[in-house]
Amino acid sequence: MTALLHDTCDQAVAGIQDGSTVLVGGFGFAGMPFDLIDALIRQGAKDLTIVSNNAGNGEVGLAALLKAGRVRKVVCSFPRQADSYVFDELYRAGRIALEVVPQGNLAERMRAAGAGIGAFFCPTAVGTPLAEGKEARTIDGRDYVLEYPIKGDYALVSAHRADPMGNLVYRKTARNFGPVMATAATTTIVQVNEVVALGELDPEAVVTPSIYVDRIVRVQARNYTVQGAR
Amino acid sequence: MTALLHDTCDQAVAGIQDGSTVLVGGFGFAGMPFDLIDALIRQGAKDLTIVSNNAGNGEVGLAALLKAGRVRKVVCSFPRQADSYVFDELYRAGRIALEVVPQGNLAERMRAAGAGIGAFFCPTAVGTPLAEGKEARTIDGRDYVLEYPIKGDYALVSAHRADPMGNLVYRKTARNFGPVMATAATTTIVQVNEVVALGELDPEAVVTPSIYVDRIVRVQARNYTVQGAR
Amino acid sequence: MTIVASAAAGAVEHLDRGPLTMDELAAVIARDIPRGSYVNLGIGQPTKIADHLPADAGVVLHTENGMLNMGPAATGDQVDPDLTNAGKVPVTELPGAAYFHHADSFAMMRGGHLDVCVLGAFQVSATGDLANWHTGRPDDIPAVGGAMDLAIGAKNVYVMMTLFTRTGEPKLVPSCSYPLTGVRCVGRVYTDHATFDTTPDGMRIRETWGSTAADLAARLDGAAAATQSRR
Amino acid sequence: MTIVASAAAGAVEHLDRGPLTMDELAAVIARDIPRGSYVNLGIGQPTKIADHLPADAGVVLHTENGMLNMGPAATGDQVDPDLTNAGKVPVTELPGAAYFHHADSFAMMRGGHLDVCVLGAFQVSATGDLANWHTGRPDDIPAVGGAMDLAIGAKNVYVMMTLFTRTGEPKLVPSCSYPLTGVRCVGRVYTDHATFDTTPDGMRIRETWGSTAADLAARLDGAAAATQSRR
Repeated sequence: MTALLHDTCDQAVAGIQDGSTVLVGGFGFAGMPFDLIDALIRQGAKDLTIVSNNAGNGEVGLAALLKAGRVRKVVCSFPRQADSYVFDELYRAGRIALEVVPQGNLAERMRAAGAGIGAFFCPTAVGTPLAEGKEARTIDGRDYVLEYPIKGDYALVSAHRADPMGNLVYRKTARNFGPVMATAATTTIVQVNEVVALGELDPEAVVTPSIYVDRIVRVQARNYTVQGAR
Repeated sequence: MTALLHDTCDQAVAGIQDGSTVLVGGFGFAGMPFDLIDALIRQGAKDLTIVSNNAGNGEVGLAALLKAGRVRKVVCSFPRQADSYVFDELYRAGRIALEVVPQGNLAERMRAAGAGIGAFFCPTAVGTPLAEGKEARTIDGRDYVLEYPIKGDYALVSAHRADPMGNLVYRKTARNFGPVMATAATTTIVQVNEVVALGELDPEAVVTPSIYVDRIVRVQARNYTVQGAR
Repeated sequence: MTIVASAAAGAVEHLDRGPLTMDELAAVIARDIPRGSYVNLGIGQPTKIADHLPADAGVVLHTENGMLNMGPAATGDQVDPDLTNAGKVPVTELPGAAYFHHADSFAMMRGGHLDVCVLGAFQVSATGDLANWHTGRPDDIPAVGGAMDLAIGAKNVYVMMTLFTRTGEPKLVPSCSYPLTGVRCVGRVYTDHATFDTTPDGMRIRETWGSTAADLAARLDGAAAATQSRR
Repeated sequence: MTIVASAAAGAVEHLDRGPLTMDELAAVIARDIPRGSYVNLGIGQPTKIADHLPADAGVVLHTENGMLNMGPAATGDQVDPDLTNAGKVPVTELPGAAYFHHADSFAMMRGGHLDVCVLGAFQVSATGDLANWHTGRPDDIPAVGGAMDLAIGAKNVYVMMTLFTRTGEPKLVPSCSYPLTGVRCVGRVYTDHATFDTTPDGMRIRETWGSTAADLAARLDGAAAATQSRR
């Protein structure tokens, strides 16, 4: 289906059900879909499983969603940061579940979900506590553990520009998880800083083809360094 | 190591040993590294295993390499084309081995080789003759067979532009297998139509990052439609 | 299992004419593709469907050699050797196109992101098995291309074929005698005589041209029974 | 197995000075990175190595959040919230840079394409096991980031650390007591007192600062024996 342009973030996140698995882009603040997360807080869905690299910084973005009590479980590579006190308190109070996944496995497991791969043998984490209980195998003399796809009901992604079909380009390292998450979710919702006319994106430089994008909303760029980049 | 610019294709293919596995880019003629293949014929390496989508058209490119008797085995998805008579004759005479791999598996198995994945469960070809003898598994109600990486000793790739570090961009559907093969070979050798100054390629639009490229040589663009695109 | 389940149930019968030509069949398929769909049209007959898609339908064509929003075949000066479809025919690019490499292209297919894929076939079984890549003749050089990836990838896999071979044998069969391309993967079969939906009970006839659904069902099941008794 | 294999064999001993500062150690590592290498410098101390790489060495820095040819930390107007390193510190871009998404970035790492990765560590074992992600304390929130991917990915994995904890316990140990990051993955250990190569027989001392190789070996193996006897 061709992507639909929405006027507001509230429209764009409409219908996200309680209990959904939501993939949330960003690496720290870079590429975090702040506006969509704020709308998701207003929207009210709860018991969410959030898949994201981090577990929120300060009290904005993902941390605000956590603070609002909407998240049952976080699947991430690095929940512990200097200003991740919202997550820390919930976790220590036993009010949120945590699955720690090595960062590359997080990306590759979502890539597998998007690519129709049922499972893959991965060398990362072999022999460590994070491989405990996983199926192991030696292939050509190297040790691997079997990793399964991570599929989302929704992905919330921040990109730089979109065209009206939903083709996306990103900006610098804010690209990070966005393109992978867009492939791994049933419904991909994207906030962009600019919507350009059809034909203005170079077809050679499109990073996320329109097929992966379900909803688009334009937002104001924000300088999130002022909130302290970590 | 930073990529090295070579003056001639003969320099660029130097050292390819007998018995090597060589990944050869291209889908039909689009993206086929004609000049590197011609140089490989002059270079003389034999008993090669060639991994490529097709098994050559007419008597140029891959077909010429086959005709020169240098290829022991072809791993491809589609050897049979209207003008693939060179392969056909060798095959019917029992002088060349063939492994037919579904096109997506060919790409994904090379991607796995480049990405350090030991094996992956793939739904393609389940229940067909091409899955016979392969390990099968049902995951979440869907059937898969286990597929292993295809790694090359060398990749011969045709790209559109390179910078002096070896970053590459391609042109239209001539991109096809090039970026995947570049990741899957120990030594990646690339012919390009243009070498631009450092900094001239848009970092957001680089398709093959320099880390995957070992040797570059500039060649004249050729209009291969005149030889009959199939 | 009979090939056709409950032949009488609700099929639209066009009895004022004979079977469709392949071009008419292409138009029928084009009509059934929902607006805004992402579609892969297989090599051969299915390629014709593109000619019948209205420009304003917003259907986006995928070609597995690495492109979305492929345009019509290139002519004259448009021909660019770097821009072809999966059949290696020069094509054009529409605004909003995107290029990607082969692994990404087949991930898109295998991951179930395309809405519709239309493929040719030698045979389709009553349970939706597809045979379209290999005649199985010992002297045939096997060549699969992307057929197996396409067969299991799209959300909806349609087949476009004549219902009978030139010698009159049905191509819709109890089980395929040709080597399979994919198992239980076909959702709908478009033929010159009728269109069929795969159901758990066998094929359901949607629409016929030149025969009643009951006659067609009898002919298919009769041929199957005859083949069976010859074995 | 003793921690240090054949201590006397060919180590260069700098006895006219004390142990290295972390900054001096960064310079030593920078000196050892071959020209033209593709390198990932882990968060923390290893980041300092970049300051000691000569501009003409052609060393290309990878940051696992999706970039090759990363430049120095950004200052003033250079700060761009969309351009950070893996430690989320604003950085700059050098000519010839390329951006890619996280799956591609970790494929690059996991696939063995990076020449060198330098990581910090809590402990390294005599067989090259690495522990650098988790203290194992029950009240610590586990957080691995990219550590496990980096540990098994690069062609050469180097560790940069002090040889002893603040309380004098060796961090090079017979086997790690902290939870592992990777098994037999460390090829070389750079510390303030000495650099070590992993060999099948244990660590081989390459170079020392402020101690003889024999004294260091005795101190490491003695501490290990004492720990063993306390168990």
